[in-house]
Amino acid sequence: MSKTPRFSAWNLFRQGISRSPWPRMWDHHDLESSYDVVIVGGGVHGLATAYYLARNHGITNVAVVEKSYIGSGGSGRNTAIVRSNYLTPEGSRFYDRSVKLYEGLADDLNFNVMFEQRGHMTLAHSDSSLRTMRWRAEVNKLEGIDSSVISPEAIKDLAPFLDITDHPRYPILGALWHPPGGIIRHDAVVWGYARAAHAMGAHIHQETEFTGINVADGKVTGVETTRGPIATETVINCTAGWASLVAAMAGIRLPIVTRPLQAAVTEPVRQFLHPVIVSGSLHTYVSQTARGELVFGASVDPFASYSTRGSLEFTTGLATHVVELMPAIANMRLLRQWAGLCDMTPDFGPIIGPTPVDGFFVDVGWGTYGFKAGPVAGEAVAGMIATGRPGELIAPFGLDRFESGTLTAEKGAAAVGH
Amino acid sequence: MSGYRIDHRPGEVIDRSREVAFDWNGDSYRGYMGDTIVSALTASGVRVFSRSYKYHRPRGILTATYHDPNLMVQVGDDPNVRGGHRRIEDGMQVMPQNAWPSLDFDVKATNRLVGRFLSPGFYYKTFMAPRRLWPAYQMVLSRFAAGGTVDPQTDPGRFDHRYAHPDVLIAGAGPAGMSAAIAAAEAGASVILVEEEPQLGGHLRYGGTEDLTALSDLIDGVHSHDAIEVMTDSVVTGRYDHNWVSVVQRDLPGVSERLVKARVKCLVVAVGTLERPYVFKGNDLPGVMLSTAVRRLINLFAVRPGERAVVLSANSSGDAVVADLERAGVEIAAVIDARTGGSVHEATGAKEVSSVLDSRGNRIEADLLVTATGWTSPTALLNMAGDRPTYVPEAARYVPNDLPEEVLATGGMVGDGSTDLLIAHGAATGTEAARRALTVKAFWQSVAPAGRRIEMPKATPAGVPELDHEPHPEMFRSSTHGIVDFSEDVTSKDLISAAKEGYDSLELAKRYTTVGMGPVQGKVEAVNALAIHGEATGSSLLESVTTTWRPPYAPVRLGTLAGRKYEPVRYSSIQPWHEARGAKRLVAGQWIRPDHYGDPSGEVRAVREKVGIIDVSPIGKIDLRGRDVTRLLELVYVNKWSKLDVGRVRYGIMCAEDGVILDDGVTGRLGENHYMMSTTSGGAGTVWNWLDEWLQTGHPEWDVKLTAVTDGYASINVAGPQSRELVRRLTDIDLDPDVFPYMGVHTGTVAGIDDCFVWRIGFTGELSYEIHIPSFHGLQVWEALLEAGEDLGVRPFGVEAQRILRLEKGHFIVGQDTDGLSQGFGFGVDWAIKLDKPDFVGKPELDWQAERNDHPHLVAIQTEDPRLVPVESCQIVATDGAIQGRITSSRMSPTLGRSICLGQVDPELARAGQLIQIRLPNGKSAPARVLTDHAHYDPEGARVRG
Amino acid sequence: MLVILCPHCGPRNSDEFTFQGEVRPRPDVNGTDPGEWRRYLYLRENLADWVSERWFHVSGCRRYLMLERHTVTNEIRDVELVGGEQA
Amino acid sequence: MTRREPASVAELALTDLSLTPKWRAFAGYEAVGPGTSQRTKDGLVWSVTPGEWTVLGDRPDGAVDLTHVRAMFRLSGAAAATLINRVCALDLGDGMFPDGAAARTLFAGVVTEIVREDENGTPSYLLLPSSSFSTYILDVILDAGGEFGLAE
Repeated sequence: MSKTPRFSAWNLFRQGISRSPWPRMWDHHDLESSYDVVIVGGGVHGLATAYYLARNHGITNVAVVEKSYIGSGGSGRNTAIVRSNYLTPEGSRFYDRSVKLYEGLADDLNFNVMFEQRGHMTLAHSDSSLRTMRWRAEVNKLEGIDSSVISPEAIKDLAPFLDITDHPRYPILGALWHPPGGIIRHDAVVWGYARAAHAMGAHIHQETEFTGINVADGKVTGVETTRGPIATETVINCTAGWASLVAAMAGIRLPIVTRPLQAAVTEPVRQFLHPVIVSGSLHTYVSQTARGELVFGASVDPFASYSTRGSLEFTTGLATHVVELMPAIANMRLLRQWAGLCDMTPDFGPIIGPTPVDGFFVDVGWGTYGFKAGPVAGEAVAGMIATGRPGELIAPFGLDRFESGTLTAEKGAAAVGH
Repeated sequence: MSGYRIDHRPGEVIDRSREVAFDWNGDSYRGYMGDTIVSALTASGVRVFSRSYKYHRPRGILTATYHDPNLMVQVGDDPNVRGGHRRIEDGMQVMPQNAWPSLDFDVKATNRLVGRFLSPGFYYKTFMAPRRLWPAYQMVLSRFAAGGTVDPQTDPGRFDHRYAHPDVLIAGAGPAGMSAAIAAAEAGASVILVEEEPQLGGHLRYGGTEDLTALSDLIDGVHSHDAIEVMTDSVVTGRYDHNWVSVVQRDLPGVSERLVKARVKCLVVAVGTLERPYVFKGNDLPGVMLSTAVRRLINLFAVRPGERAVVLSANSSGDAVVADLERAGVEIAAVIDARTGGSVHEATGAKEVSSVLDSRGNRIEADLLVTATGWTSPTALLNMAGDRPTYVPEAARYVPNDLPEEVLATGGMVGDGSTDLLIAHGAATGTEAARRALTVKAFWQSVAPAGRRIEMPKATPAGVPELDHEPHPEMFRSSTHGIVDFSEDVTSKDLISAAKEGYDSLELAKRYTTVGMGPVQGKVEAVNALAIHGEATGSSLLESVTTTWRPPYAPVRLGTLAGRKYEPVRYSSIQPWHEARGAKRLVAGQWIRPDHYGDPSGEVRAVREKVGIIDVSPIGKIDLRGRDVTRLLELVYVNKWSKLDVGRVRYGIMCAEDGVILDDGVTGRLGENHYMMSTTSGGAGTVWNWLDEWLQTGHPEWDVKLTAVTDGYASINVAGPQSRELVRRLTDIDLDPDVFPYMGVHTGTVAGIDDCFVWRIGFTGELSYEIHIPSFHGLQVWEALLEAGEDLGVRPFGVEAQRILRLEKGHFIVGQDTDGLSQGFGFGVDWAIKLDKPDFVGKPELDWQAERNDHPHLVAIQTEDPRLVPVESCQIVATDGAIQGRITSSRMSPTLGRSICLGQVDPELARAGQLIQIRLPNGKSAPARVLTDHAHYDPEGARVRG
Repeated sequence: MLVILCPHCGPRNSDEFTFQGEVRPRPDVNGTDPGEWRRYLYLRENLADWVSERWFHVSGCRRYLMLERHTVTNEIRDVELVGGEQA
Repeated sequence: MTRREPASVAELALTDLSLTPKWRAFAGYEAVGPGTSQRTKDGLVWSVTPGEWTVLGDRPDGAVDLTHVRAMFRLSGAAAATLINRVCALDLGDGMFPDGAAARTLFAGVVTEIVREDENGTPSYLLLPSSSFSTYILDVILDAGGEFGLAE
């Protein structure tokens, strides 16, 4: 394992002078015959879990098994929005911890993840959505989260391109304003966790596909991969859209339906939009990157699928809605569209914790919220593996809640993914 | 016009009789009709059109097409316009982009000096400490944003959409595409032929005499077929599942652009090839051009691209360009033949090429370096169709591999050959495309209308002849390093160092270096990037990799994707009256409703003291007929229906299988086997589908006929102590309470309109009659009521007054006072839930809810301070800060002169007189008390029954 | 936009239909227990393969259909009406 | 160059026939299958789903009155199909939707019944959206029809 140097302006300068290449971010390893913990899925959840297992609990004999390249799933396909203004106390508390971790992540990982806290604005076009915004704001305040309902005038000041004049169908009546929310460089988060986890001893196996989980007397004994078997007593499923398929290997059925979530980006233009804008009724959210591109997202596709090919209707519907919000951008050009796979649950809450199979844990069901939860999920799952029980933050999100009928109430606020 | 314009060329597309005046960078220029921005400027001696993204190096023509990364300009308020494609118009204002403060002087060009420190992803490695400076760093980084500008005042322009159903759609109208179109049409198929350029012909347009002759024959052939619809200056932007194909049409009168959405039975991809740049030191200097760019400038626009040229040639296009240059009077300084091992080492010059150093060490003075080093197939449409093109080393390019049945490819992207061979291959492909398309068409026609089951047929695709590949040397990078991605300023060195840092999967390298992420999406550079990445990793040979192209193939305006603004909106037949009286508009789903007429409190008082009328037409109405209607009602409602007599209505609640409240409303029995169900206005569609679902999937044998008649009736609620008197004056229906009691329904004539039905219900808490009138007559009855009730003090009231009235009465609204987790018990209607019924939707969950008995309760709440109205959604908080419930509805009651609320609270708080604390938005707490009954007003209900 | 060959209406765009997905048999409401009932409500196979799923032609003939669709390619190979002869 | 799209002022005519009596019958017209229409003794009858027929004319026994439930517009002329395909995805080609064909589909996002009833050789379509949408649908037709010289 190569020594990982610190990144800094000074080292960047030295590197520039010497022209010597930077050492590798992570190395290739042979597949060991056994690991203490095997994590399925090399996205932000899996890699963060590996990182916190090592950093917080000294557990370093860990393999992260990724069927493609790291961050090839939802982690590299989301719209990189971070926020904590959720509807329920448990949801707000949970995501607030994630925001805190994101705020310190560049220092923790010595890798600039470019977290820009530009503020997050959710527009309300009807009395009922305004009521939901207030509901979220009031719950958020009780959790100490900066969140409030603002007027159309305040909206115009924060985002001058928004058309707040009287729309026949979608008047802008107000918005939920959440200053700590913002955008981040999603790939950097993946690479930063991978580099740090690797530096502390975790093995990252890319291009290695999971083919089976061996269970004996209700206990995990090992796993099968395209590069050979691994003996282990602990397997963590962090595979989002593919969660049902991996769980089925252990004989577990989940309350999950996989749906594509599409996103798109325009050509760059000069900066004109600072905050992240979300409209639930118009099923759209938009932000402008530092490069000048507008990044768009919408709600999940109308039917279940494992396809990431994307649809024309996503782009036409999206354009209709963003042009309704900002008529002046009609001449901007949509450059590229793509899709990720979301593991949707009936109550829009995650499923995180143990399963009926001893040693098989899930960190799935994130639906459209997975990326923003990466750090806290990694921290909490690592804690659960180390201590043997789910901590307070994740207790409400167990798999057993579906059988006991105690669903989470996030349902109420889940009109749109972000 | 300057000396760069040469004599007439046989294939030129400019109209020398029509000069066009336009501005570039603040100065005025002239060109000819048919010129592109760039051809006109080149004719006037302009060489630099932009500055590069990262190092701000001057950039000139590379490909002279839509896909040229160096020719992005701002036209008026239109950013990122392709200067190599957009034709000039009189008065056009063209400005350079990404060149602040000017094309010539450029402070950020100092980046070139520090370029060695701007290694790929440098920003990930710095700007971290001290953290407080990060916001400042953000400002710096965002200054680097490339591209044009958008203006808040921009007029969005006019765009529209069109659906099309061609048998065959052909992308690309070069020789192969055109002959495919002709052959398909001759085989009886309807064809849409799409060409990205303004003219048909592809490379034939800038070819020699033979090419031009072949072209005119093909054009005649295409025009001779009415079954061929031609779309020039149009581009196929995407191929989606089930051959759903998007085309952007640009050359239209009336609209800026049109999006064509085509269900194509067979798609033919004939987009030819793009010429590939060569990577070497200085390869991005203005004056370094591709051979096809030069051939376009000379043969289409009669423009001389330089004075003294060096040509690096690896193929026939390189040979042809030499001839073209000579004809254009350009001195040929040297021809370096790559087929015999020649290559270019370096191009040097300050702001443009001044000399070229070849691989043999000769330095040649020249202001033009033309490269012809290979072709790239733009395989985007094939990738979107699920193909993974394979690399053919002999031809040094990718070719189609495994296409689905409904997609074919022809022309240059399949192989090489003489014009005749390409035309022959196109024809064979067109014939096969027609055959496949017509098989599908025949099957689709046989389907409608059909039986109960369909199995898709398995077609038997016939093959299409192969097209050979001319041998071509593999040329990607010289022995020196240069620019690979011109849009993103990514060098071959960057790609190599990224791979060494660990980004050794191609996708990681792309994301890290941003190669291929720019506005031209690496169309011309992609294969160079693959080759150089392979060179760095030593592993991935081109054979083993391919890159995924995501739609759209070419960028599309948001306005084009949006099309015209069509948002379905619904109006009651009485809405014109509301508008005329200045009613405040309320958006309720698709409906536009009157919120109030200026004085909601006054409207409330009118109802309480005299009589008011409200337009409730959006209320869902479903006509149910048949012997088994009662069984259906028993199944979908939680309450009982067996004993409902004709002429009576009953309030009912529907829950879903998880026990959560779905909808509520009254259903009346109009005849032995005839019922009328009402739903909430928002729930009308859901409930209609819900009934159909339970019938079709659960009880197809039941005799029930459903007809949604919401729009068939205008609905007017007449409420207040005087409502009986008012309605009496207009109807033949006997309103005597003994004949027409509370919760009764009768049909008859109202204000001269037959076939109305009227039911007596009390959402407002007052004596009230809901009149349902055949909708085209709604306005007439509305006006009759106002006229007849004038002396009674009748007043129209809106949704806001109705909300207050029902809140005073304590009636909940599904979706406001209930939420996504609200099961049936706890909302004051427990009496309606009949767990002793054998079966109904959601029964088990409601059974268990009753057992657990730990559910929240909806209660009426009054604040201790009667003037304080806690805004809806305020939380009810325990002293320890725990949430115990929330306010779901709140208003100031004009009737009681105090604030009133409904709220959900934990069961232990659902006790009359219970003191609770409401947390206000300002953080203060407001004490309040729980009431005995839901009703703040007339709890006994004497008034409704009056 | 998929094309669904409705037995009554012929080839139609999928935006005329609403997707219901996997359907699980409804347990006997009087004999069931929470475990069985909530498996019926919430658990899904969610296969990446050929699946049989329910769609509703809400903007066309308003009939419920069973489709055989591949959830990776979205290819549809079979369409059948729900509800016996009444349909 | 869109030569297959006819477009000229003379080629389009729009009539509002919303007040025409319309009925929903559940029996009596079994000869009229889904997707087709027929002139019967009672008037024009069509079906878009099994067991349900729409009748223009006198009230058949046990029929539900649809007169006020649906608006009805007639769009006639060579450009009619072109205009409809601006906002409606239905394949109106003679092969898929000949004279006499009937369908229920989406028109500018609204569920609409469409019946083709040519008038002595000229393509002609009846459009029946729900009546609360008629103002909107009329706006759409006039807006999209502007290109073909259609105006109020």
